[in-house]
Amino acid sequence: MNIDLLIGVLRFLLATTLILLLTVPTAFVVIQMELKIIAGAQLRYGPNRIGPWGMFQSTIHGFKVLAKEDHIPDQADRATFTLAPWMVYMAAAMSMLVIPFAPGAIAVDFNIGIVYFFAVLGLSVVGLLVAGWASYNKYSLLGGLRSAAQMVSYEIPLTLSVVGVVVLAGTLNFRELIEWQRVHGWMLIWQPVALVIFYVASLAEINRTPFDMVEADSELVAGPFTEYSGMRFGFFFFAEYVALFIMSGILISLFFGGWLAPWPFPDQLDGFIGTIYGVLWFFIKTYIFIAVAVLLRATLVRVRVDQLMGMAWKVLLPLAMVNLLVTAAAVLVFKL
Amino acid sequence: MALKTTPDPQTAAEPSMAEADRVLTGGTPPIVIPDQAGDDPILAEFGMEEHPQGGFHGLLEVIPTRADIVLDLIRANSLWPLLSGLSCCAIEMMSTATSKNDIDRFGMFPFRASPRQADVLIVAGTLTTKMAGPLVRLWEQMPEPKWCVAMGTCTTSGGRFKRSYSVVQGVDRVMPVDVYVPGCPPRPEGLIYGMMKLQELVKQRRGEWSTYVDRGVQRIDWEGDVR
Amino acid sequence: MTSEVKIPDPLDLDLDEEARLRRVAGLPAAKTPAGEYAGFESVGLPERPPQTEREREVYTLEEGEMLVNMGPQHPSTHGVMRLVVKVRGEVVTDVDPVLGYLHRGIEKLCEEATYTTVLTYVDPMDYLSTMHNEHAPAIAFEKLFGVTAPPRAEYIRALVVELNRVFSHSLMMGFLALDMGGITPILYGFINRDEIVDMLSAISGQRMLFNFFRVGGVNWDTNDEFLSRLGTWRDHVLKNVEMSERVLTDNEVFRSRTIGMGTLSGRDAIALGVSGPNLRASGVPFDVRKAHPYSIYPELEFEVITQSGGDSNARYLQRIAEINQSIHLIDQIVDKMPHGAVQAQVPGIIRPKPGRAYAAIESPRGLYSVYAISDGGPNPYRFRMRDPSFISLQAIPKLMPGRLIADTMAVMASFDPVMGGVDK
Amino acid sequence: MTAPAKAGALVRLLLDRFPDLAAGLWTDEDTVEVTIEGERNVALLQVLRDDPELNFFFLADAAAVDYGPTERFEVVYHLYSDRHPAWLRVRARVNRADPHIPTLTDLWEGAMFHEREMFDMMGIVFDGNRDLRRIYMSPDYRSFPQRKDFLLPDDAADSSAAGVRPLERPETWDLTRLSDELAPGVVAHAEAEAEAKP
Repeated sequence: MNIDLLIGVLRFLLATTLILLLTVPTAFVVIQMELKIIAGAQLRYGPNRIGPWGMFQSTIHGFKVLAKEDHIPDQADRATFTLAPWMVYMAAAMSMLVIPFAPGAIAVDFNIGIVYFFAVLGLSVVGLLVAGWASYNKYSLLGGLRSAAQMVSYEIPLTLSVVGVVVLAGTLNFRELIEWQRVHGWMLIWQPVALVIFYVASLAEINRTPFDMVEADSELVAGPFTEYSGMRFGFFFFAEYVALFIMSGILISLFFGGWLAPWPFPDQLDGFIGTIYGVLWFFIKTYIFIAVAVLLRATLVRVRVDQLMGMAWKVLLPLAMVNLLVTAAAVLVFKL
Repeated sequence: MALKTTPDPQTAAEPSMAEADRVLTGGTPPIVIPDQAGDDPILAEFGMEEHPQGGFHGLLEVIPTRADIVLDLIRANSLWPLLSGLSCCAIEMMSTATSKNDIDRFGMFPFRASPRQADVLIVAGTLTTKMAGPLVRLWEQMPEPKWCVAMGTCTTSGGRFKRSYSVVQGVDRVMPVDVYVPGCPPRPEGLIYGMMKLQELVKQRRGEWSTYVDRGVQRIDWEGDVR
Repeated sequence: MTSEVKIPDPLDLDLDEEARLRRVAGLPAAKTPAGEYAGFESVGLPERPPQTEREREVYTLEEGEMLVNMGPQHPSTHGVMRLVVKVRGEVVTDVDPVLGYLHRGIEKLCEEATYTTVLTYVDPMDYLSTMHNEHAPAIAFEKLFGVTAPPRAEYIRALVVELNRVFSHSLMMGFLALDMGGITPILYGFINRDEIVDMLSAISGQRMLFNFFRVGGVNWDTNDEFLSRLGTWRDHVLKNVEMSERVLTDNEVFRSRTIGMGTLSGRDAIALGVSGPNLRASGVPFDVRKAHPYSIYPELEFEVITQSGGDSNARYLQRIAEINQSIHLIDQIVDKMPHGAVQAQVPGIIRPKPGRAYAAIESPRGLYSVYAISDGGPNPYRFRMRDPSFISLQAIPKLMPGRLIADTMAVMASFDPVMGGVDK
Repeated sequence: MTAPAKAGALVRLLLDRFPDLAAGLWTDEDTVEVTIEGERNVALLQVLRDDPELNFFFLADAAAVDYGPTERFEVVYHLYSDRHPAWLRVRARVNRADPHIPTLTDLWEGAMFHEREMFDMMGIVFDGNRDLRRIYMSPDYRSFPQRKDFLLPDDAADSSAAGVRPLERPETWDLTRLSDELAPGVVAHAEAEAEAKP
């Protein structure tokens, strides 16, 4: 038995446990941000009774949901009904494995991290579809079908926009990608079109307004989650906000230099201080993008399902193709 | 925060001593320990026996009860209402969630559209006989623990439509109610006050599991004569 | 009636393929062997034969169709209405509105109430335009009894009615956005409503169901609080409306979801009995305030505003234009307000001579009229109210086939129905 | 504050077109009223709507009035025209024992909900209406609440519903039956109550 393998396995187990544990406070923070920022946009105070400035309100909501009665409808398919929340939650938690928080703070430093990320993220659509089908409810069914159509469509421009980034940086590893950005400047400068496509498609991929067709609460009461109560609903709820966190994290890793500070000087820090410093910048940037997504939710109205699909296939996909071609040509010509 | 109590006619016919005790001691049910201890071999190993009401007592009782106190505090501070308005009061119910009266401060904000995820049913407005069935179905779809707030005079008693041929004379004829908020319609402040009374009710329950099941309100079958 | 644009069906089903798969899987055909009314059971109705041709049409399912039951409790049916929507994938093929979940028998109760009490019973009808609800009966009863309200009372009536119209329209903007998933404009609408409602409760003593009108006048004269609130409100009413407008009017997503949606031509609108802002948005200049002037409207200067589009966006813009018009009217009313009494001499129990009276007013939702018959007794023999949103609702089944489920809600919100008025 | 009488031109025009309406003609300050027999409603209203001089294009209201068990029903239409500064009220009489009247839905589609409401509340049958079912009360409801012999709960003992409270309950789905005869169960209940009284 190789001692390195053992250490590797132990490290993996520790990392996955930590990541799983991390999802819960992450979701609480994001939900709290949503409560407070939307309240601000609506000229309200928002929660202010629980804890200082009401900052523990989302935690209370979370624990309340976990303690509710967990109900399975009679006609529902019990096996898949109970499995669906886990599939969605695990898809979110598993894709968190490759998020580069800081140098040395990546749970699993894959050499094909980007491929892994998109592969795993796509799994959540299975969970939503299964949830919609198993609930024996027409709203759920429509919501599940919408989620399948929407997420499968948007995965294509989402992935294609990242291919340009990968071609330019020449790596599929998030750590190396960020190191590349340290040398050449943030990817934002090199791939502005890909950034726009990625941002729009990522909002659609995680079902955020204005693309929240799946849980369209004014049409389909709560989409695939209509029949879910208690803990199972809590898992969907958490997964939604964890996915928002993950998408923002990936966005800044791909385009905004990940853990890099906006100025180059202290990045030479390494060791423990460097990790802390990287984590700090990672979270600052990520939460800025989460706040933008929340503000979008407070501002925009929802698009319709056919407009949504039209946008994916008629606008984003050709744009991503052109962007990829131009990038590839530029790489060939200028030997970047 | 009136818990309306209607005794079951069958048990009410013969009030037992235990029943009298219950009334005198203010509602706390007496714990009757059965004569032969240790019916259950597993419990007997720990020196415990089954609780007459189906739970446990002794050491095991302590832990879930203390946990329930914390859970009740949590529940009291996170009461999601069902997004369901019947008539005029619905506008004032929405008004409690708006900038001026922001009920979100107390953690009662996300009005859930699906009854499966709601904690409180605010019956806001006149309940008609045609709507009684769907409303009871909504109530039954909500997962425990759940509470009901009757908002407005039409909902509590029929109000100005007392003589109408199609109005249910008080929502407590079809489902149990925890808090009555009078007014036609109540001001948003009134509803917030009622919701805070409900918070007190939730906190005071102190983890008595029995209240989940039996609210002391006799359930009336709505399919018959609901007036 | 609907525009010519054909929306592609994103989830179109291959009917033959579905039938084949069903056969292979041993499932029964989508149509029941009994044939026609497969739909009843799937929306929770007990099985019974359809009563009418139209009912048979709606509840008969073709291959690949299903019925989705929206309501009576649904986030966007504006109260307790039920829409039975027949869909093929996401495309609506038919809509059957089922009403009556809020039917409280107000007309019958009014026939047993004295003339003064009727004015309290009509309050919860259209609960967003309570002042208008009282206006038409007050005019009708004054005609029956042969009494005229003093001029100051008429001016106060017009003032409160226009104030009510402003908040009703600003709430409509919010509800329209809410039904499309925009959660903020409704809050701005409610800010406007709160200010006006506080003002009206200062003059009437009640916050929502004002009960302010009396036969032969109004209940109270203006007071200092009302006037001071009116003065401050005037400064920022337009700012509040503009806040909603800034979020919506030029928003590309909002425009793409409203322009061309639910287009109703003027001719169809008249045939369907649609009235008020919804009719004027289709280009028909019919406003009861001009067509059959009542109260003090002949003395005020205003023009009937119309839009040309006839779609959801036109109805939305019409509401904004009418808010501005109402504020303009309020300015004139405040300028011209005479002094004097606010109530005519009227006995405690009114017993008009036998007769009939019809009074129509322009409520925020259209033509609201009252037809009252007196038999000489202390209560009306027959009291009939025509609610505009009840009649306007008939347009929904005409407009929706071929549209998507999401548009059903958005178009219905643009008609701004209030279930209290629809169901009486 | 009512407007002065402004109906002269309209009255002359009406009598010119329909001389036989003179008997039921009545004017108010801002209303002209004609009374007709129920069967004439479609013919008359079609002329009123399509005649360019009359041009009553908007059906403002359609209501039913019950003049008591021994009398008649009336279906009252209010019409608006931009040519005439007065409302036109058409009162169409309907036999109360056999309440049938032709439908107006071919002239105005919007008469549909009016007629459904009248059917629901009064029990008047509109011949030719494609969708004549209950609109407010549930489909299995049996009474017609706005008839004058339907009394509210305080006087329910005197009502033709015979003390049985008019609630929704699944009894019979047959709504084509419009006579006032009572279901057997209701009669038995009424008899029991009559016996209980001294």
